[in-house]
Amino acid sequence: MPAPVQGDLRSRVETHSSVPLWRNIYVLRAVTQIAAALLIVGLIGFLLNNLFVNAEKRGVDLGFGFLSLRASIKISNAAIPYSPDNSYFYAFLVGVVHTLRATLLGIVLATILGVLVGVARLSHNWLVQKIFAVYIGAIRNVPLIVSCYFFYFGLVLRMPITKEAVHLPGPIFLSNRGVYTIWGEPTASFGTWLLIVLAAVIAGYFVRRALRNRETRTGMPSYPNLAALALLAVGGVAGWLALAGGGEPPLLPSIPVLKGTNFRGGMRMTPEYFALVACLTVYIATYIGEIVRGAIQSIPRGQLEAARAVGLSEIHVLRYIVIPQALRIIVPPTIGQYINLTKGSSLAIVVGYADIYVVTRNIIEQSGSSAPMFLLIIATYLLIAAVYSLIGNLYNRSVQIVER
Amino acid sequence: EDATKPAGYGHRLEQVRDRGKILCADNTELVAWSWIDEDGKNRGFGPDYCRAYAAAVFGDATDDNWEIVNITFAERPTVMQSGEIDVMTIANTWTAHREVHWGNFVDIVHYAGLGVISSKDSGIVPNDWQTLDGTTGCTGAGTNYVQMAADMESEYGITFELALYEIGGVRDAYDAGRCDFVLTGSDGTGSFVRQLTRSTPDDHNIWTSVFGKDPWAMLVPHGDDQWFDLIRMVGWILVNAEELGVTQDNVEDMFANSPSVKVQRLLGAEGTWGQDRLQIADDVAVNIIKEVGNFGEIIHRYYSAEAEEKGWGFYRERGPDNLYLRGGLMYVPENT
Amino acid sequence: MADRASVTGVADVADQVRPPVASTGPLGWVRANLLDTWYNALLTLGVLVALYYLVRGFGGWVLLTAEWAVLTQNLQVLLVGQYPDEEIWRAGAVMLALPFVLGLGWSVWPGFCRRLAISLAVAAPLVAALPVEFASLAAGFRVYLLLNTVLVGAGWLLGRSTVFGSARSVLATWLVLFLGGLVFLRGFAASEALPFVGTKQWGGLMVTLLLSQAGIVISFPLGILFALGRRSSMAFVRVACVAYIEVLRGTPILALLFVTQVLLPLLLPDWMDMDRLTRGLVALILNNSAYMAENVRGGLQSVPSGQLEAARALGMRVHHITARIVLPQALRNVLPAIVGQFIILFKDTAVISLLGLLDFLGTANAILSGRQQWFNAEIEMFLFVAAVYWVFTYAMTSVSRAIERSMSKGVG
Amino acid sequence: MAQTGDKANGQGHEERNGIIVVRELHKWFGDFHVLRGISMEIYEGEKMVIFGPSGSGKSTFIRTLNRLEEHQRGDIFVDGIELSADIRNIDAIRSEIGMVFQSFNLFPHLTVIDNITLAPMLVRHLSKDDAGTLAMQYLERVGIPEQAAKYPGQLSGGQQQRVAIARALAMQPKIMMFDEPTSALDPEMIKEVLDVMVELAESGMTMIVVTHEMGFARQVADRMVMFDEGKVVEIGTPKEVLEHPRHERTKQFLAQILT
Amino acid sequence: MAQTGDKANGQGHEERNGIIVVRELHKWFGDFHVLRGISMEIYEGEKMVIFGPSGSGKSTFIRTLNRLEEHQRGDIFVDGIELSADIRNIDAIRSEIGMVFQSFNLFPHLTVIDNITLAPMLVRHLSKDDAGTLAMQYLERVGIPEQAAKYPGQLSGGQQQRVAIARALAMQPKIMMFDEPTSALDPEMIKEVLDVMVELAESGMTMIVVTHEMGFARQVADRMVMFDEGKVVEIGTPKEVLEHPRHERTKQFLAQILT
Ligand SMILES: Nc1ncnc2c1ncn2[C@@H]1O[C@H](COP(=O)(O)OP(=O)(O)OP(=O)(O)O)[C@@H](O)[C@H]1O
Ligand SMILES: Nc1ncnc2c1ncn2[C@@H]1O[C@H](COP(=O)(O)OP(=O)(O)OP(=O)(O)O)[C@@H](O)[C@H]1O
Ligand SMILES: [Mg+2]
Ligand SMILES: [Mg+2]
Repeated sequence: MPAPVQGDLRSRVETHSSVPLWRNIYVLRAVTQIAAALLIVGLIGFLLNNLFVNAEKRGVDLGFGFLSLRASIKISNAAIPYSPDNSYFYAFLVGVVHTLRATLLGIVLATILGVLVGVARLSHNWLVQKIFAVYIGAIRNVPLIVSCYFFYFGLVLRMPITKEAVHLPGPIFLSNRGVYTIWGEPTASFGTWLLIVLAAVIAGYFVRRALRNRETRTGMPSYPNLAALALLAVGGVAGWLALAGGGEPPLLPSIPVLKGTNFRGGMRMTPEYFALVACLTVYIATYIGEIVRGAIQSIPRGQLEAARAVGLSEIHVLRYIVIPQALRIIVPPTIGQYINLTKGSSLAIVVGYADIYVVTRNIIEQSGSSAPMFLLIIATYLLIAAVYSLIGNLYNRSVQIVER
Repeated sequence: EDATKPAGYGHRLEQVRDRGKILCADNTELVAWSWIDEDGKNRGFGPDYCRAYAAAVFGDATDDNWEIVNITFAERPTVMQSGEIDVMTIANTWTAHREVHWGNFVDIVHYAGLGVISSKDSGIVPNDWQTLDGTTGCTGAGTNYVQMAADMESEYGITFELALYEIGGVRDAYDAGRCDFVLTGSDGTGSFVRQLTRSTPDDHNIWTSVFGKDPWAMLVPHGDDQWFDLIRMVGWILVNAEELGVTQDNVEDMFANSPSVKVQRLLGAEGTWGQDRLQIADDVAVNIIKEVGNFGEIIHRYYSAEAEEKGWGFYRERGPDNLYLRGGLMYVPENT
Repeated sequence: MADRASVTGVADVADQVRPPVASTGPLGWVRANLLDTWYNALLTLGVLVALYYLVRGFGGWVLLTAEWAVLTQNLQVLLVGQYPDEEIWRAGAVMLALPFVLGLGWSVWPGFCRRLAISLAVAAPLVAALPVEFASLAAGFRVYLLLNTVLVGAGWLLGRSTVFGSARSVLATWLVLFLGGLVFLRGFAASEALPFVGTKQWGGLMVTLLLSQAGIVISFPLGILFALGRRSSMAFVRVACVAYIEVLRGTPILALLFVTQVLLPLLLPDWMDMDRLTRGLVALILNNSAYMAENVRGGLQSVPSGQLEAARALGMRVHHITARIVLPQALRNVLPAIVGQFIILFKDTAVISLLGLLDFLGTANAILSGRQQWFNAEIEMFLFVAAVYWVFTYAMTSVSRAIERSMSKGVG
Repeated sequence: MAQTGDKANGQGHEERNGIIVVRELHKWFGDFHVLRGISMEIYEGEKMVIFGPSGSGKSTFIRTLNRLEEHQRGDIFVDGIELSADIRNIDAIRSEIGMVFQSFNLFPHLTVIDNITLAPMLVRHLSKDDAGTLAMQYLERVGIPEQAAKYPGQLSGGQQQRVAIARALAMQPKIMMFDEPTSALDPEMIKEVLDVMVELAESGMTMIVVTHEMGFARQVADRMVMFDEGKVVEIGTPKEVLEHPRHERTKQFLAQILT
Repeated sequence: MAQTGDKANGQGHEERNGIIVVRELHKWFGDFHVLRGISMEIYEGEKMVIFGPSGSGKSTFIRTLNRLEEHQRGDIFVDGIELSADIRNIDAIRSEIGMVFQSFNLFPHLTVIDNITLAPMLVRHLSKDDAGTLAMQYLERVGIPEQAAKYPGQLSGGQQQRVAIARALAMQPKIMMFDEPTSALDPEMIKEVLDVMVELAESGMTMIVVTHEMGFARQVADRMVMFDEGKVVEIGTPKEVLEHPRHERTKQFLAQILT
């Protein structure tokens, strides 16, 4: 006998007494469903209707047409080439790139610092353990925005002015106009050199693979990573020397030199960028630290003991037993923290960093089109969050521990 | 009832009366212009104007019938569009775009150009725009200076770095040496930096050369001529009172005793220049001046040596905002 | 027994053997915790040196360099914002609800509230004894601080002796005091005794505390609704709730605040005007209820289906099952997460200062910018602001931790 | 034992009206056909024991009787009320039938007494006092009145199951259903629960019990039903079923569980 | 049974060299004195069963032997190597001793075969192929070669413990230590694990087994040791200890566990 469709009203035809509609559970269910749907649709319709009516009444433009107009605003230190002649939309993209640049760096640094914090919290050294506990307690219990104010106005702006910049070997110059370091200025031969390096990378990849195979085949340690790095270094240096001998080296050093009150040349990280990344890093790292600590602590002691009992060294215990198991626990909540960091980056406005939000504000000031801009901004953040979640889910699926 | 109103007259005045309170948009970050004192009171040039409007509508300004709605610069267009406030007293540069998109600007209360204050350390030569090339400037985020800076660069073929902050941050950043110059109103009114130029005058150059105009004016929402006229009249009354020598102290006396026809007309003895049409008291000028004094007194309250002494503002020369009769640009029609 | 001791012969001796000295006592502790390997010893040394300089530098700054006048001069504004002078007693009275409720809580949940209540009772007189001048706050301020201590005690006694002594009545008392407090602060247009004071004039720490409490009171039930909606059998409701939750969780609070500040007036009909503070509150609630929904959902999932079946078999209706069987268990299971969410909400309220609203942080910023006198007091001000936020957050964190501990002990 | 007289003629009930009447009952989980046409009549005061291999649909069957599961085909009448889409009928039937689960399913956040009084107060609208008196009465009946103020988590499994029985009884149902009430219990506890059930049976309650406690079945059951693959394989008095099973499947199964 | 000849003279090993020699071993956890002067010699090929009440220090004792716990006083020599702070000695000793835990402690993120080959490859530098062959060999020995590709989570307890034994054996240790290897298992599984251990014992491996499976002890042990409160109370052949215990404490304890 085939299964009748679930809840199919026809299968009820056989019932002997007819059920009044208002007591029939199928009817009741359908009615509530429809009522709820109407309520929700009605609410959305109500809001949208108000929006259109009010916008009309107040002469608010809800269209996206303005996005192609000339932006005419200045964005300093744009990460991608930008001029006020570009469109509003392009200016918005500059903001997006700035947000991504700050959050990606923040993610990397917060991860590193977070792991450090997590490990320090597990240290045998009581003092270290406590100091990091105090750090976590101090940072976490204060709103991020307050930390950012403090970082920028209390610390970064109070660094020495450029004339008195702290000169670190490198050279690296620290001042309240940012961090300047030496950098390479590509010359005509730079492309050639890149090709040589690329070739070395490819060769290194194959050498590494070969050595690794040998290692697993014979069990003899063959140092595949070391060999690959050596190859890369040799390739890079040899290519450099050859090109330099034949004319100009692929990169000419660009050293920051103080001219007037600003440094010229070299590579610069603006104080705003620095302050934003720093306050986000320091804040999110406390959360990642606790995640790491929890994950490591959650690995049963028996795992470590079993690994030691078969003679694995402490490094190997860490590499093959602790980290693989801890990572499974660490990654999902850490992805959540990455999303939090990204959202927190909207506080860039506090430190004067031109992120999506700041650029959007200038665009709104100029164009008056707030509704479309905010739709754009929210969509952008949702997209970023979705990408992170996707990566997290893919990872999760790939490392799921198999159970019965 | 609409039929009884002239075309273009709206309900703003009724709304304000029903509400019992006039809402003025401003913020609290600009020394002399608008701030909050130790007792939590809003003070400054903007709030004084708000009080004047309250006195015009309600007869006097109490703590309850005027309110400073605190907004940020970037919120200005949207607050105007939503129509939630009655008049904007924030330090507002009047531009053509804003006139069309934001609302109706009333007469100018402050004349300036987009000027520069640069630090002497920076090597920037005052009034030489080319020397800004390669330097760093600071200015307020979400202001039209951001656009004017772009124009300035293309005009002179220079590039400089521009760091943007909320107004308070501009001063901090410049003070700390984060930037070499500040883009601001040409007499410094628009930024706290003027303050620094007073405490350490030798360290700064205030440029006399300006890049374009930077007129400040109050602003009302589009679409209500009656309200626009009322707000505008308050401004005229303040200036005319100064011209006629009517002050906070002598206004009652002048009202009672002044033989001058012009004074009597201003103070409403005749009641003929349109008070009825605006639905305000005949002696509206008396109420206003009792509340805040005349235009000159307001200026004096915030831009004088005494103000600086008290910490309420700072000293500056009275320039274009002086009366037309004394060589300035404050030129308003008569109350006839 | 005696013959057992002689079996190995050495056992007698063994009983007298003491552990090596270096592994017990303070010395052992230091060795085990600070110096157990050479690199740990080095680390300890380094940390100690750094700590010394830090403490010396910071301590010196706090005691000698810092100018704390910015706080003492502006304390009133920092606490209650622009609330009118002659009505300020109302703000003071409302803020006294906190010590009272804390005192009540102490008698009902000694595990969670005791330390907080005692800390407040002790700290208030200490602050009152500080040798500083609280500028615009009259001498009565010291008495006011002492009142805090008194009210903690009063709450405690009341909670111990009368019908107030149950969790439900503490929560009810708090809710009544909070809502009553709002009305009391606002006053009535027609009233002589309690003249109207609009939210525009509310500010400072008071607003931060009120906002977060209002946020909690409203977003908590909303979050429950959305969580239930997300598990609803009605596809449409489920989809709508998922969309709501995911969109609002993915949007930064700052963007959301700007949207409510700017777009809400456009989304609502003319007759529904909201003041700026309320619009800020709406943003906080939107965001927070989405997170709350996710927390509650976790709790709902932890309630075994057998509970529902048992209730259904007893003939209970859906709303009764939800209210009496499922929710109590679900919420209890995720209580620490919920408190954690309250903490996040509290911290998030600081962001509304960027919209020009004069909450605690906004007031602090306004003070720093408004007068030349305070131009260089940022560090003092931000340290104070951070410290105040820290105290409140820390208090909530410790409550959350105490709850977690008692739950892991399995106390009903 | 008031009812023991019935036992002898387990199948001789035709003259009486079934308090539960099931006709051609079918149920699917998705495409999986769990109940494949079950017809059965259970008489007032009868004790029916259901047994059979795991997955044969025993639990599903009794759960359809009070609409914890929906059936797709066939009719169920309980005390003359048809179990249909009519929400009033569903409510009425649920308050006629008390149910006890394998895993107790007590409400862990309520005390024992609150567990018992909750439904009478909410569904039968009893006052708190009346419900309390009633609850104590049933708690005494199951032998643990002294545990009234404790939380379920503080009780042993056997005590919890007895509270669950008291909770079901407090709704004063005409029929009690038990789904393997003792299989989550330790041996000593099994006995204390079975004792309560025997006592209940002796009081004349109509009972449907899914269990593999054959001792209990022999002592109490009027009839026994063997389920297999969603069908009734064998039905009859304990004597008939246990000692002279007619079907190969029953023999096999009994051989397994009786060792 | 190659080694059974030894059984009779459980204490007559003095002429042979102990592969494990323990002298006056003391250990404290903080102030708590867990091991109170243990001296013992275990000979090559000997099977030593350790038993005693819970908390008597059995686990702690065998865990000090491969430095999973540090001892504070006394000497331990394993196959002539002294167990000191010297990390090289520790590593050497650990690869001499295989250990099997009560709770299996397999690595859940690795397949069975990877669990077994990990240490041989990392520590003994075997090639992957060699390690794999070795692993399959031991998996066959413990009777579950077909499970090689599964994850531990997919195996029954008994199978997991057998993998754990194979994992320890794959390091080709001279000595195997078992800490209550069967006490987390169901009865049928206990048997499959004990069978593997008996087979291992018969192959001549030196074994130290903490267990209360007295059947196993009687069948396999050369000597048995009774621990109590961190001391050795009684030591001797299974016959001596089980049938004629000399000490009251032993009698008591045996009476308890043999019922
Ligand atoms: N909600 C469900 N969805 C899908 N299949 C189900 C569901 N509940 C039960 N089943 C399946 O229906 C079949 C009958 O289950 P049921 O619990 O009624 O068996 P049972 O006879 O009570 O077995 P047991 O003795 O194990 O309790 C089983 O195969 C089970 O897997
Ligand atoms: N890491 C530790 N820290 C403190 N005390 C410990 C630690 N490990 C074990 N102990 C204590 O040392 C004593 C001996 O423990 P041990 O595990 O060696 O006993 P056991 O004889 O193996 O008992 P069981 O049969 O329960 O396994 C116990 O009292 C135990 O509580
Ligand atoms: Mg079942
Ligand atoms: Mg043990």
